[in-house]
Amino acid sequence: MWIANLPPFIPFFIGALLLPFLPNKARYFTLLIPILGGLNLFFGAQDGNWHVIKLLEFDVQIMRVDKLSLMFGYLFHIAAFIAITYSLHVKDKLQQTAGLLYAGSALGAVFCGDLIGLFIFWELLALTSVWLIWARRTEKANKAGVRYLIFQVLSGVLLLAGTLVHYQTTGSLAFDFIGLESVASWLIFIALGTKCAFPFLHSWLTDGYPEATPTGAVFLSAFTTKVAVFALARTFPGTELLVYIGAAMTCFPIFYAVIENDLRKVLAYSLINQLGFMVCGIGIGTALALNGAVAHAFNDVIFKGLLFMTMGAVLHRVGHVMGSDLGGLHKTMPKTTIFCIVGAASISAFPLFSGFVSKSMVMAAMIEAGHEYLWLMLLFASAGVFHHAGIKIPFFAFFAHDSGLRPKEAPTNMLFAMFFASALCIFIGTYPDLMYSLLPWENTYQPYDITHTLTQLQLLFFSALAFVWLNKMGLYPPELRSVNIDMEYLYRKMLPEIGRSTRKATSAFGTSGRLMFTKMVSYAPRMSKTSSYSTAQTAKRMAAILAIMLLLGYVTKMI
Amino acid sequence: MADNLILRVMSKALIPVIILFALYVQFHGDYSPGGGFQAGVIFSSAILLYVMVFGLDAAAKVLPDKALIFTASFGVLLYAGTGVVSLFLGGQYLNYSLLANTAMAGQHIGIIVIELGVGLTVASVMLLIFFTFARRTRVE
Amino acid sequence: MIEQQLSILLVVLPLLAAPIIAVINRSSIAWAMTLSVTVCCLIMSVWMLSGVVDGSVIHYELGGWAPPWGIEYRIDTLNGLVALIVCGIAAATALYAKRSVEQEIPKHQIPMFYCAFLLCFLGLLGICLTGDIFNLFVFLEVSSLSSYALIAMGRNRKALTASFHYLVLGTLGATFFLIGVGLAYGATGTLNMADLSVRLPQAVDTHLVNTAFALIVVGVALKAAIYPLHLWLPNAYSFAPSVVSIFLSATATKVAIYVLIRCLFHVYSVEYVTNTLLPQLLIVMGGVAVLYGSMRAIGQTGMRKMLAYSSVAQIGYMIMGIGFLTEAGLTASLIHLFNHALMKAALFMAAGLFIYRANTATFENIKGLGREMPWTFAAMVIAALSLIGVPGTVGFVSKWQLLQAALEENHWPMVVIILVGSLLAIIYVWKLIEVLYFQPREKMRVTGVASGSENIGRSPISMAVTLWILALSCIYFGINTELSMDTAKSAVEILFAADGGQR
Amino acid sequence: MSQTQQQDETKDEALGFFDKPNNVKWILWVFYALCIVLVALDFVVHRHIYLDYEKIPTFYALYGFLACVLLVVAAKWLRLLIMRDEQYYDKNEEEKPFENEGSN
Repeated sequence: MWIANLPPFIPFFIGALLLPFLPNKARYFTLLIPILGGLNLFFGAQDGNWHVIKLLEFDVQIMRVDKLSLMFGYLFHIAAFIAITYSLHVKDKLQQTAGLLYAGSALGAVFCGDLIGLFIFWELLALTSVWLIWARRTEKANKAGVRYLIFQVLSGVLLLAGTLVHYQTTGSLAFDFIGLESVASWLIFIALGTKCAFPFLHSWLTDGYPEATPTGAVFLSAFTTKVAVFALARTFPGTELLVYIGAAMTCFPIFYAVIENDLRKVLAYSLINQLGFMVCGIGIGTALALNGAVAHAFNDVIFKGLLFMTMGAVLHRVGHVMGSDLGGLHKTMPKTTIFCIVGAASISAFPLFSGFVSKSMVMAAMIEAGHEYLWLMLLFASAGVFHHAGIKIPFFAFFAHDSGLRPKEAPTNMLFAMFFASALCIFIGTYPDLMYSLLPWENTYQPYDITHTLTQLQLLFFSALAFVWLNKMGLYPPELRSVNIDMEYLYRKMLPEIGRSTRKATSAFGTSGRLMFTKMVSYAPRMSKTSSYSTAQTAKRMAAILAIMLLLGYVTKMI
Repeated sequence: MADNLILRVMSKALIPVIILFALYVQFHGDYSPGGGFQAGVIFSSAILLYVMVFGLDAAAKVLPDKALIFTASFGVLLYAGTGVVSLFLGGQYLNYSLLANTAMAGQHIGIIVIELGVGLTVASVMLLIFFTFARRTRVE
Repeated sequence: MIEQQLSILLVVLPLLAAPIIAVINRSSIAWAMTLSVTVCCLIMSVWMLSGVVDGSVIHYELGGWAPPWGIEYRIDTLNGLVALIVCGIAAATALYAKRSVEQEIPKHQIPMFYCAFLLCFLGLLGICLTGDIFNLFVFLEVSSLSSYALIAMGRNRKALTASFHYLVLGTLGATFFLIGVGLAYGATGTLNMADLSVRLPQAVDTHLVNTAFALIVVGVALKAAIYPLHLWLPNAYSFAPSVVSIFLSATATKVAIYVLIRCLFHVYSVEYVTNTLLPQLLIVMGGVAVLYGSMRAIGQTGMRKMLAYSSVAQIGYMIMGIGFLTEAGLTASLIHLFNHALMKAALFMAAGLFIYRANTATFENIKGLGREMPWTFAAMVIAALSLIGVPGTVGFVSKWQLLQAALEENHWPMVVIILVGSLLAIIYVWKLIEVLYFQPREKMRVTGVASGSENIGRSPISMAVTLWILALSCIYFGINTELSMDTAKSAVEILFAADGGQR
Repeated sequence: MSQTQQQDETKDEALGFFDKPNNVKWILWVFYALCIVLVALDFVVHRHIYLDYEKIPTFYALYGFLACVLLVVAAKWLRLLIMRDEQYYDKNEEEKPFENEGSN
């Protein structure tokens, strides 16, 4: 009954193509896609390369099954299931269609076997996901979506350029270890890094995700960055540079997260922070580290999704997620509160929650690899995560001072999705062997020993103590309505400013300078609406070209 | 100009001659210089002369636009149809040799029919163009 | 044998149908005949192409006169491909035309419109099929003259000036071409292209040969709207009736490019062209065309003019590919020729639908229309993505090939230009999408709709279906490149083979 | 771990539970107690030591506390540097919804 080696993106794409034609109720059936697709993948997939399609002169492998791709395949099916459940109440079919296409593209990227296929799905990821931001249908979301899209497409262009040059120099298009050696590999590296939100390339994430629809953010948090992590694990495992990048990624966002007001933006920053752990793991490149990275990606999709879902529920009911104007929601949204705390506990890696069993793998690998200072940075980040994601999010949204808001509890489908994700978090945290058995590399890691549990608890409790103490002393920075400038400053403020000031400067050049400028402009292609021209002009051009060609012909013949 | 006696008389005398000359050029096309193009233009010049002297309306009575469009199309059809006939006779398109029993006669027939088609089309198109421009009144 | 007859039937069928349409003078019959003729031609051209795709050549001696004395129709893979493009687009346009023409053309002119359309079609086909360079000129004039008439039928009065300018310039270009042909004839004494290719290298008077070359290239360059000589194109395409702009944008310049390829690589040889510095000139002009066309496209405020300028840019890509003078480059050009015909036709069809609904395609008046016409908008987005070169669409295939060709020759500046061109394409395509989808809908300002308000309600099925056929083929041929790629490759192989001209 | 679960349950039981200062105080005392227990355990349990830092007694507790204080203080300083008002990027862009917003 299972279709052997069916490329998993196909059911998603078919579903997405059919959905616009079906009546609105059909959206409930889209739930079946990840379920059946996931089961089909589980029972029907065998290791190897299947379904090679001929595209241009290349053989594009669209179904390359190994343990790594299977792991991400299962993960994305679970994530798609949760996200679809979460968005069942939405009547806007644009979102569901885009969501299905987006999940399908992510699955396609994970199972493709060469760089051409990767590039195609890479671009599809960008083109399909942006609709989840635009579906919010506000001016702000539109603009944020465009900025998001530009980043994503640029990443695709870089990937294409890198692939091209890589192919020209090595003649290989294999989606395997590449390593930072040539210009081509650098291009690919930066392309992957853009999607993975490397420092200075991360602003699309913190800019775009908070503008997405409540349900869109759940989809978004699951796929794009994890595909990038997957691609990095394929192409650049053991690249030392990644360790430093990863460590930086774990640390810098937490400062922003602490003072950020928009709680979904806090989550976006903490997403970068979690990505940092994965990037570190990939950079170390030992079996333990890679396993840790992959396992952490697995868990992060679920608990970060869970947190985005709780914030989405608040956004859905309240209309905003500004920490400064929330508080006391636990009274009317108790279930959401609990799920939020479970998510918070997981992301802060409390023992018995899922984050604990994967983050510690990366940390242990870090020590093994001898990066002591970086290990301290990761430890600092772990404490910081607890601080901003584990305490700040639930505290300011659901407790803190009573804002007087009394929203209704989240819709049933949302609650179910959150329940499912919470159950997974706790299940993986208490019984990690199941997830470990999926890990691609040889694995003997044992998370629960007394040292580890104790030290982690100490770390977390004293972080919490610090929070309590700072709050009591009144030192804790209050939530303020504000925008914190980040990398996006460069292109949202600085570039326009530069443009404006150059224009001013040129106009201040004085008459002669201005005249020269206008003269220059008048020679440049005119941007006028009408294209007036004279036939005489064209005739002159013809004569000129003819003369040039005759002259050239004459000259070349003379030589 | 219709009141000018000399013009009226002279043109009436000239027009048949011009038409005759056109027919000569038309049908002698396969032996001597000439053919449909030239004949068509000469033929139309006869009508043009008539129009200039007697006015557009008088000419339009004899040669309405519809008739001209028809003859123009008919000329093209004649040309294309001849080719198709030779195609159906089992030869190449426009292979006149198959149109009659001997190749020689076939070539004659073919050329004459084809030139007739060309002549008709050229004459009527020339007239159509002239009529169109002549009939144009200044907008505003 | 039957494939041989097909080559002539392709020209004869529209030639017979056009006068019959003019005689019958009924608009519905005119449309039905046009559609059936173009569809028949499409079938025949597919049949014909399948006969020559393996590299064989069909010779057809017109009137039984053996070449080089008589006129010969000579179909190889290159011809076959271009003829297929012309027929395919013509059939699609004919299917699309009915309702659009009814709305845009005065009723009494409709039969004549279809008559001129078929004449234009037959002229373009004739250019593709003939093996005789003078015959080619005749067909060039047939197609040009009828296209002047077609363009002049546009509703906007500016169509008349646009058509007139095109007429003057087109005649100028054709005259250049004719003088070039005359000089070549003077140098060699033959007009058959295959024969010319043998005799030109042996010609004594090389100055004559060179001058002929220059004249032919400049003449064709004007017809193909290659960068500095593109001035007629934007106005002609944007003021013509929508059906005409669909057909001409997808075929006319493509056929001119074909003539250029035929003249450069077949009549003259690769070796000859290599020594003329023309390739460098073509590359530079192509590069400038890409940047200039895209820049101007960004600045436009009307959809059709934007598309017209983007055509100038896209022609730049083709010219660039020709200029590389390598098999890869020429293959890329040919593929782009095929692909661009598909996507430009689809885009102009979408513009036609907007015109059908809103009576205009200026951005100001089609704001937010995409949300009212989601199907048209979706198809347009597919075609527009293909214009950018998004993978999975035809545009990606050709850009990829062109990049490969540029990298092969280490033309780094061109690589950069191609990529920058794609980015610029994103900008203007984005502008279009933003206007259509993201800007709030304003009250529809319908002006001067002839046939009353009941037309404004829905898009006609026939138009929408045709648009979707083309949009989907943009995807189909972007994934299954067998047809375009293999045909183009085999065509290029023939051109580059040592005995290419002599066969 | 049991701690968090316990917290969950208590919250579920009664609305308005956190409104009473006594309850909050009580929770905090439990929390402090647990902290002390954890510190005490550090001296009882034998930890595996991989790095030199870890030899410091209650290293993790100290590190966690100091890290968080540092983080917050640094973030507060950071705020002086980077905080702008909410309309910083788009001064005249109010949330303008499209017509026929929402579902279709």
